[in-house]
Amino acid sequence: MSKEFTVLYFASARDATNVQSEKISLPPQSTSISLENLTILLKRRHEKLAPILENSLYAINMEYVENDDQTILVKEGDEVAVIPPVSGG
Amino acid sequence: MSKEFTVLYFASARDATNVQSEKISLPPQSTSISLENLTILLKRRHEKLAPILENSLYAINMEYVENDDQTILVKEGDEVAVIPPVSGG
Amino acid sequence: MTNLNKDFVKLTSENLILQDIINLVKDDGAGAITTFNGTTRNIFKDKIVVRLEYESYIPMAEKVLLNLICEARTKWDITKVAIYHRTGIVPVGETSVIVAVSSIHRKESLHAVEWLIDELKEKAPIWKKEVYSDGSVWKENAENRQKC
Amino acid sequence: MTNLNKDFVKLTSENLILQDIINLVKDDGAGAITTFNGTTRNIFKDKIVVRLEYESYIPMAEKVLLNLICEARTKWDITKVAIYHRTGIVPVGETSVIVAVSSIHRKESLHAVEWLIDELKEKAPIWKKEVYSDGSVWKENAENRQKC
Repeated sequence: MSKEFTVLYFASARDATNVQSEKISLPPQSTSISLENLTILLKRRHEKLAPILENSLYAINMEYVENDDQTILVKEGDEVAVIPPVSGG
Repeated sequence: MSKEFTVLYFASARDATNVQSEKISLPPQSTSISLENLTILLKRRHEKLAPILENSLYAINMEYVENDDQTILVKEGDEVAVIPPVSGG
Repeated sequence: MTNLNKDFVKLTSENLILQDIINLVKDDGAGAITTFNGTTRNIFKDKIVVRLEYESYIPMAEKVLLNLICEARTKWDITKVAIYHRTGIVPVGETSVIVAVSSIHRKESLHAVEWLIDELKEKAPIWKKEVYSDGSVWKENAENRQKC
Repeated sequence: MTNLNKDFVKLTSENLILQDIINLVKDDGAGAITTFNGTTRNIFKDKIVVRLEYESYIPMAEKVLLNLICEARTKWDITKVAIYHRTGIVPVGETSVIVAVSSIHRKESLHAVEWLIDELKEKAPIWKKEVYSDGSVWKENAENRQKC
């Protein structure tokens, strides 16, 4: 059985993907995926998501991460959220 | 009939004079009194008021005045208030 | 005392109800309302306060507060303002003062409320007597307008 | 979500009642309560807003807000804090967010409220959609946390 992580989409990201969340398998034989490769993967799955990802942040397990931090890896069971520019208040 | 003005006392000033307000006659033949002379007059009328006046402001007709402003005169019909340090809020 | 249905100022012996005062400043065009509530504390420098008594030179206080609102309007773009202050006996835990300001953008009402309560404490002819179990004292605000 | 009965954070689809939130932060030892209320405006850049819809990543939003309160406590001596934010449809004129802080002295609650609403707007994973008569748009706060 493949190892999976979850991706959540909010606001404009959800409008672009038409899903609230999905489970995605890690690449075969790997136990993790870098943020850079995650972005490539998500753009391939959802064409309309590309421009939104340019301006979004990721949160992993409810913590913001820096998108260009190469030490961060998404692992099995992680919950990744695509966070478009926020507008609470 | 003598020309009068009114003096109002609040808070510690009222405690010192035991009156809320009083009418005071202008000195004979005068149509006004300076703040300096007013202070002398009030201290003479109310012994306990002296230390309170040291730290109080005057308001004339509901406007603060600078106690050392020699151009200001209290005239007939004026309402003078002794304003001890305020503590609203 | 009200000024053009935009500024509401009152010294009153009645209990202050925050929601009533919010309703005065509410405005569909204003996205922000900031309120400051001063309530009586039960302790002052280790002395137990039994109750507070507020006294005011009411007509002058209302005039001073309306003038402060007028000055605040020169500093910030604010929509409606209400300042209510209680007089007479205020039991511990009850509200002695409420300042409420509405504005289109939030910074305006936040800054105006802070400025208004600071100025009120410095300039409004209102006095507070703290009554303890063993006596009482007329307080002085640190912000007091200094005698020149 | 509550932390030791001092911090109250909630994302909710229910109407926000200011007095209920004041009651959460009220404390006999605290002389000051400052509140900020964000309400939906009827106009945005000349377009008539029919309604707003808020969406949130609720568990993360509540976590972010509790962390912000924790950070605020390192900056100011504050007593109790409540942050309530509405989700779902919010009609014009209704409250979308309330921040309420009590403190012994007034400056603390005034400054903490301003900082908390600023940080909420920058960091809380909450999104607002403005619905006009001719379409809708997801808003972006000017304070947005920048992508590095």
